[in-house]
Amino acid sequence: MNSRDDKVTTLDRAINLLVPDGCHLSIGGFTINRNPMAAVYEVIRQRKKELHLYAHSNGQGVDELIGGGCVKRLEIAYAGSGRFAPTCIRFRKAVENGTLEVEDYSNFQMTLRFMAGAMGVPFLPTRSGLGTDIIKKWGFSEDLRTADEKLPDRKLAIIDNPFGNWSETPKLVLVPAINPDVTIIHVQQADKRGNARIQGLTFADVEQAKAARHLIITCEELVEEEFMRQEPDRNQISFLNVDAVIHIPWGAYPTACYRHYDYDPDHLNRYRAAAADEFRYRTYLEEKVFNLKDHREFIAQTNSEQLKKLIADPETGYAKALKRSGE
Amino acid sequence: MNSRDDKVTTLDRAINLLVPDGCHLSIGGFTINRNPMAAVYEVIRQRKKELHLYAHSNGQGVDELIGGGCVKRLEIAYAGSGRFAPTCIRFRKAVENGTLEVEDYSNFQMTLRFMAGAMGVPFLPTRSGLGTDIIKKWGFSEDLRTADEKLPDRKLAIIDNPFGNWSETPKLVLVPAINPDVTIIHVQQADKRGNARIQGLTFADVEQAKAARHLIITCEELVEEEFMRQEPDRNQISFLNVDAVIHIPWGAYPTACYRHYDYDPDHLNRYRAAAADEFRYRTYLEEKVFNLKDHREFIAQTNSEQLKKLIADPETGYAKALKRSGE
Amino acid sequence: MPEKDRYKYSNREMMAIAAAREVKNGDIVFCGTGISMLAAMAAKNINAPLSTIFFETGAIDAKLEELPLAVADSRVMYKTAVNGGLAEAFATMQNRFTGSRVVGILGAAQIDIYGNLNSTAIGDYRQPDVRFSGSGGACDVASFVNRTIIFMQHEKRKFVKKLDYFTSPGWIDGPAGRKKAGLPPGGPAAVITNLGVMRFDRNSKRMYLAATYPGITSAEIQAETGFDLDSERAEEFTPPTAHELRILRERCDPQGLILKTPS
Amino acid sequence: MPEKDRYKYSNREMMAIAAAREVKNGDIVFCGTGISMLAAMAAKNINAPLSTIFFETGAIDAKLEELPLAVADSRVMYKTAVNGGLAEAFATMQNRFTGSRVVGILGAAQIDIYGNLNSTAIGDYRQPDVRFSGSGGACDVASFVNRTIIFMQHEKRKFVKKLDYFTSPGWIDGPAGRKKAGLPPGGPAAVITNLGVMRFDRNSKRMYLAATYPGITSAEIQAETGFDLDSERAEEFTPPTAHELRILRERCDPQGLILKTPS
Repeated sequence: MNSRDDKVTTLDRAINLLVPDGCHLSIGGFTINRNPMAAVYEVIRQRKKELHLYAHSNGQGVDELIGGGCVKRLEIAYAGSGRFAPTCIRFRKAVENGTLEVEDYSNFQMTLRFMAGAMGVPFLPTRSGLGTDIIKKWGFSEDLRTADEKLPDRKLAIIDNPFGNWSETPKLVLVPAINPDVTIIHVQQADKRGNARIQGLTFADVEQAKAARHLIITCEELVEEEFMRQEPDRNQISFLNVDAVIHIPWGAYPTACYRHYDYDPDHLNRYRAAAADEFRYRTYLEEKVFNLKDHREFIAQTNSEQLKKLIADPETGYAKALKRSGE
Repeated sequence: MNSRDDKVTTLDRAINLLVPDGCHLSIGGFTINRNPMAAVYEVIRQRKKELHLYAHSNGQGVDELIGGGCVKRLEIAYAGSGRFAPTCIRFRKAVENGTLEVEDYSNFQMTLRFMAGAMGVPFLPTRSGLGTDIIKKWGFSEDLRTADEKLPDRKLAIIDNPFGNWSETPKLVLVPAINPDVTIIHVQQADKRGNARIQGLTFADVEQAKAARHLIITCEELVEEEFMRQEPDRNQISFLNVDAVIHIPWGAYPTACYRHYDYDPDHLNRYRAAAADEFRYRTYLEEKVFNLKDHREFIAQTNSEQLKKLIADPETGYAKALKRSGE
Repeated sequence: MPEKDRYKYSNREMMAIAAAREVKNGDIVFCGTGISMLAAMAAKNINAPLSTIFFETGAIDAKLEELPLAVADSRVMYKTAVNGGLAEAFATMQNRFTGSRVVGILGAAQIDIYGNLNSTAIGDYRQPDVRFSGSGGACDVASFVNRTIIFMQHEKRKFVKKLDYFTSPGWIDGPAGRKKAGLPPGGPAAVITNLGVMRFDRNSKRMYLAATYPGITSAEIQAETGFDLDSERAEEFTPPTAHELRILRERCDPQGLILKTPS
Repeated sequence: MPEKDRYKYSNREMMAIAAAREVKNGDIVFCGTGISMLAAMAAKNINAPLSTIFFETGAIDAKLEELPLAVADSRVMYKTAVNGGLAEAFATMQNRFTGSRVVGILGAAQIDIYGNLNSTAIGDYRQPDVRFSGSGGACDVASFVNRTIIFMQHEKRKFVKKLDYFTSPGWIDGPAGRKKAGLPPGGPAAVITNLGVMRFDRNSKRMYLAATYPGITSAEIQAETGFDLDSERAEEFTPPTAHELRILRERCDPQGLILKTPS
């Protein structure tokens, strides 16, 4: 948060400055769309450790951060990449091996938790989950919760409706607010002050952005402020919330960025194959992350014919008739 | 709510069908902008009685409904029309004469109450109002609240934060959900199924719309569904929520409709003068509402030179250099 | 000559059509990726043209000119009625007026006799033998909406007496279960597997066998079910018609992305 | 020759400038209609160019090429950073990170010694002698934000020992008042009237007279105040400069909509 007039910086500097080891991080996007992948790779490249990660239904970004060894604890609703990995593979391995602590919520619960953080209230209510193990079973121990002042003392709380049966609702689940130290989202357009526009579905990016103490925005297009102000109805995030703006074309690759490019089925399939095997995964990390200077180099290395196939059709916003089946 | 493919109807029929005497009604807009005035006049013209009205900061529409004798009870945050009437005049008279029961909330509280209704929860939390008479003094008696099953038993509730001091918030005000029988909003564009687009600030119209059992939309422009679907990022309300769509150019007049026309300062000033005097107000009602067949006739009667001056400049969305001072 | 001999269909096609037939005209259909999306598309194209396909990501009534491979696929954003976000989508389901019109199509790793679901973990929750994706929107949908349809692979380890982790509420523990828990009415209506269709008894809310696919016996289904399945009311399922299959294959999944991929 | 003799200014101009001077560069300025909007515009054009004008209707950093006559005036929608709604606007003020950067400019019908405000009713609440508009966003702003500036007409019936109705929280009943009530820290910083500027004692949180306008005495101000006003620290207020007045008149309200209209 600041009032500087020009927040444009490099990803290297922004991650270095705003994502210290152990920090509470939230990333935007949903499964295989608009994940802030350039930032995810930079976090891995800088070998950040012990992160406390928040997401709702983030697939690729979450899985790579876990695979990269950056994540100690995770609060999430859904760790999957659609048809490319119904359960994220490095996530699954880490949980089964006991190297990752997970707290499970539902998708709406996670959304409400970010919304509560954005709204400045300690919780929001819902009926979701009553009677289930999401209420009863806690991933983080009570000791951990008590010891860590960045965590609420309870996973959630159940209360009777103080308004009797108003709205035909006798009881509710209260889910605690999340205020990440930093949120990273990838958007289609931003200006140098940080005004941002997401095209297509916004997922919970806006709530995640506003809940955070610090906000890093990566953007496909860095545009003039005047351009953003011509149609302010289409902007979701104002400069008031933003700390850093980084211009990174293909910044969500290999996930999709609506109206710019599609997800890369070949890369996602290759990722799945690599993720399933320890040795291949090490090789993948070395070749695709650690040995590369930055996202620009990653994109430059990627088969340009394939990239061309991913470019969004201007009418539909995705790559029409893209070959998407099989390995 | 329905799944009919064509919901276009007349205002006469929609009000007749969906706004019975005594119903709980909510209207959109804010002070002197995008009030659903055509619908307001039709409600008055049909001599609806005993309405329970909800608004947050609605000026002109609320004042005319009260002046028209339609409203028995009102829940509101702010009854004013900006510089044209810092306190709405018929509202003020009705409260001072004891002919209108009022329950006061803050603007955010009313917004949260509509949002709770839209979200399907019985309340939402805020810190607003702690320590004030908004908490302590209730406009509606406990007896009334207990007797009327359409009202929650309490104006609001205070609870201790079940998460301790999480978010540095020891206690909260819970405000109860509103689910109006019917909400009426005026939008810039809608299609015949009810998909709707508001341009400029949305106020709390979207929450009011989604909280309601029935939704009436009046629109400046009735457009093709295909047009609405070309840019779905700009639509806020889908056909799922909509019962009736009525095409009424100048439907917000004499309040403003961003990008279409400005408020009419002359009319609003004349209204203020009429509202202050019982005899003149009777005359105003007869001439401008009861003796006219519909809004079209009202607009046709209005000085066309003046209307022309109100037409929005395409660049700014309002009437530039409109003469707005004095009586 | 029996109709079914005139063409071949796969189990997955049978399941998609079985689910599609559960959708009523005017329903708002919540679906996920894969076969549930295909069933929703089939319903809209065959028997419920006024149904609305609805994704938890916030897309309302997407055009779906190509099959999305995730609910966040850009293909769900094209020419929708409204592109919103998760908050609005789940609110629509929790909303008392719109929520009651939603039918949710869900899948899971385990199901019990009351239609409660596990999509989180097998074994101990904190250090599981197998970890799955987690609830996603499933728990929300199962909590809020009027009716759910559940897809399952019919295996004994999946139809269990007791869930390893209870992710999404069905009828909980019987007719009073949801009310006791504080949930709205509504709950699972049908379980569609590769062997047949199960429903829930009006009074006990226990699952029973409602239909077996052609060539499958009640005993075979019981053998793959970890609890006693009442089969008194079982009928033979009417297989997909040529018309249904043609629309499913040609209009819903011409690339065979779901129908021809191993699940 | 004293500066003030070189030009004339109205009370309202003095008040607008006094409030504008309270705004710091970088502040997010919440304002209403009328003089508070004018003060926010003056601040941005004179002493706090990096401040952001913010309306409860959801408009962030509006361009304001013409003076709006209501916070919902279409003039606040032009070339903003974001056009949102009420929900987002108030959330920005309740939000712990952005809220602490907001300064709110408010007005009221009554004020007490702790800066608590009444903008609802005079007399009995249920059947008042005079009814006003009600809170609007005032109670929200006064509850949430770090600092408020209050405009008042200085009259004895408005500066009262006890409010007829307590609409918006100031310091409640002293230094522990807000904390006891459950409110965040922050509270009223200054009260700007047609006679002078009041502030609040750091320890007692009681209002004291900080500055008198040229030609006005402490005694005159006390005579118009319904409670004891400590005037020990009162200085003479530095009147508007020619530069301030020129910008206020020529850039902020060239049509004289606020400066020349009876309030």
